Amino acid sequence: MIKNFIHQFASPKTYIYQVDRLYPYILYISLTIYLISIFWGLFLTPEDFVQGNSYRIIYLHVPASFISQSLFMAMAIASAIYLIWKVKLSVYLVRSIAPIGAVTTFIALISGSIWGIPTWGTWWVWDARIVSTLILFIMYLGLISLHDSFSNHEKADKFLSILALVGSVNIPIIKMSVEWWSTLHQPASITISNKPAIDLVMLYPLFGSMIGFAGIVTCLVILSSKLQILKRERNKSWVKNYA
Amino acid sequence: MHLKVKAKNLSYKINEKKLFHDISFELFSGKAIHVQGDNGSGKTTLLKIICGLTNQVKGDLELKLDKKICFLGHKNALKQYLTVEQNLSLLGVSDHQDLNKHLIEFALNKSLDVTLSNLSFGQQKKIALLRVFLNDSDLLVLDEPCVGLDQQSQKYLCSFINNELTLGKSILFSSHISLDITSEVLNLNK
Amino acid sequence: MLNFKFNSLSEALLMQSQNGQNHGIFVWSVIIIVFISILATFVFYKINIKKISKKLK
Amino acid sequence: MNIIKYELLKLRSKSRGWLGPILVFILIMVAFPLTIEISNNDLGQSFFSVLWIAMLLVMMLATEDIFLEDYNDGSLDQFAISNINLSYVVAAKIFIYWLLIGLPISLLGSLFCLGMTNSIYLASHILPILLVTSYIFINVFSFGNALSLTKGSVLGTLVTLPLLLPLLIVLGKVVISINLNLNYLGFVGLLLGVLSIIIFLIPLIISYIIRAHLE
Repeated sequence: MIKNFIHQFASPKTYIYQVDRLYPYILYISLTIYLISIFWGLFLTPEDFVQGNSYRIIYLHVPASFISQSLFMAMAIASAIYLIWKVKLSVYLVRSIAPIGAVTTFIALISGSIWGIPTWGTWWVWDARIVSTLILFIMYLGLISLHDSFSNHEKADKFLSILALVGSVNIPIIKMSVEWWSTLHQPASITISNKPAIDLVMLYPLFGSMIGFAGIVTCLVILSSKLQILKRERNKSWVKNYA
Repeated sequence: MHLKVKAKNLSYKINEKKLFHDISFELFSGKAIHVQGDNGSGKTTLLKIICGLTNQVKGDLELKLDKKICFLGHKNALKQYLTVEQNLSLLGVSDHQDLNKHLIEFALNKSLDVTLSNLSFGQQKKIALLRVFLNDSDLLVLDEPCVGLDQQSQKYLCSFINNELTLGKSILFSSHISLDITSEVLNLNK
Repeated sequence: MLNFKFNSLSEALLMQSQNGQNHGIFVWSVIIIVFISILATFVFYKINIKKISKKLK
Repeated sequence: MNIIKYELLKLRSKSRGWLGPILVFILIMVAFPLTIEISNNDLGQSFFSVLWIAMLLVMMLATEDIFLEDYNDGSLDQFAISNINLSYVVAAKIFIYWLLIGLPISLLGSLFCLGMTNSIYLASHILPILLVTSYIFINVFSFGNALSLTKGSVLGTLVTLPLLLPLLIVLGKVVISINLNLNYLGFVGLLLGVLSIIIFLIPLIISYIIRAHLE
């Protein structure tokens, strides 16, 4: 019964029409929140005692790195749904989240390494978080290239979801182990963990930018999944009506 | 006459493209079905579905078998770098009592020590057929069994299959070469 | 709490910190990169969706 | 039992399949000191990182056609149809690969360790770790190569290498502990734990992947 329910509710057709309705609201609300938070963070919050003004990058960097990890978890959940109930929509979502995840990870990496120049004096440090983010980036690209190298879509879907699931089990392990590794090697001067506890005034815009960025990324995922559905279901009659 | 295979409204799609749909048939023991169709009509896929290698998109398939299926596909499941004898033992037929009889019939009894890659395509097919001849199953699924075989071997294959049918085994095969086998025809063309 | 921390546009662009370093270039380049990559992704998908819907018609 | 016997026969008669990776391993281990000043005392220091990376590379090469050959000639179809459980076949294959490739490479690695560091203590303690690691490597690379079965091993490696990074970190820690004469049994326990999970899970996952490939 659950299976029937999911299959009826999660048909690409229902999804695409519902999502089209919601898309402008999500986009404009989250864009407003994001821009206000960034503005707030850039101009209205006080300067950080240790890092100076460069800490303002936090409002761009932290949302990106947080979302890039959450997206992988979302992919893993969607893959599990596909492998258990064979819901087509969820594997379309997995495939469409992957490039967006790669983009957000890219943003996190770039912003992080630019932030590193004034703070650590170098743009690349063998820090646990950076290394695990880089691995995350490679895993996203690996997922995309795995899916694209099979011409039989059903096969590609299965492999993609298996790999996303295995990878999601591994991501916390990678994170833990890299952290464990870097604690021994790394000189104390460049740890970012001993910065003073963040001020509440700085925290509000950070929350705002996180929510806003999550909304923007949701919009990107919606667009990407629309593209995926149109590509994959192009022989269905409803797609022609929709287009 | 037992019902061995019952297929009802089988359909298959690749990348949302229909390959065949609403295929129904029944196969009884001692009967043969000749699967016909143009290139790309889905003969191999249908045979693979019956073997359980591929899943149908729609429809029901019922198998009532006591033993496993004997399947011969396009690929021979032979190792190019092993000798004929080693290959036969890999196939699990090297101790069979009837092996010599078939080897002589196929004129392979003198090339047991030859590495497989030195044999011709037809000879390799014959070795793959030995697995079918020495099978221990009640359903044979043969996909183009006589590609590359000479006239004599084709006749031998036909007589073997007819003999198996009298023993109560069921056979599903596809072939573009007409074989002298009493069979029903299942046409996949639309 | 909601006062501007910079008095003029040039000060905001430079973002001089208490230790004397100018951090503006880092902050602004990150902002540009983030905005451009988000925008580029939007544009990429919009164009591709348009292309494919044209083909489907 | 028959499966193991036949897999052994198959791999043994294909010398490039099992001897090749071992020779490549020897070549890498011989080539690496050539890139450093011979008087350099750090040879022993960097030796272990080269050892792990060489092992990784060689296992990747070795497992390249672990399933590809059987897929191409149709043996996998036969395995899938027969009433033998496909994950047994996969597990047997992995075991044979370890026996013919992983085991010799572990022994050689320990031998090279003796040659580079002149320490029997180090060489004898690194051997069990090499044995366990090679088994884990073969398992994980088999998973990657099963995923990218017909698409070349580059894709498989790209996909599986990130999964192996935690293991490399553990290996680095192990070497440090052995060097400093610390208790490293905890790490061995960790490796064995990983191995025991992998031994059961990987064949199951691979057999699922292979069934999807055969469709």
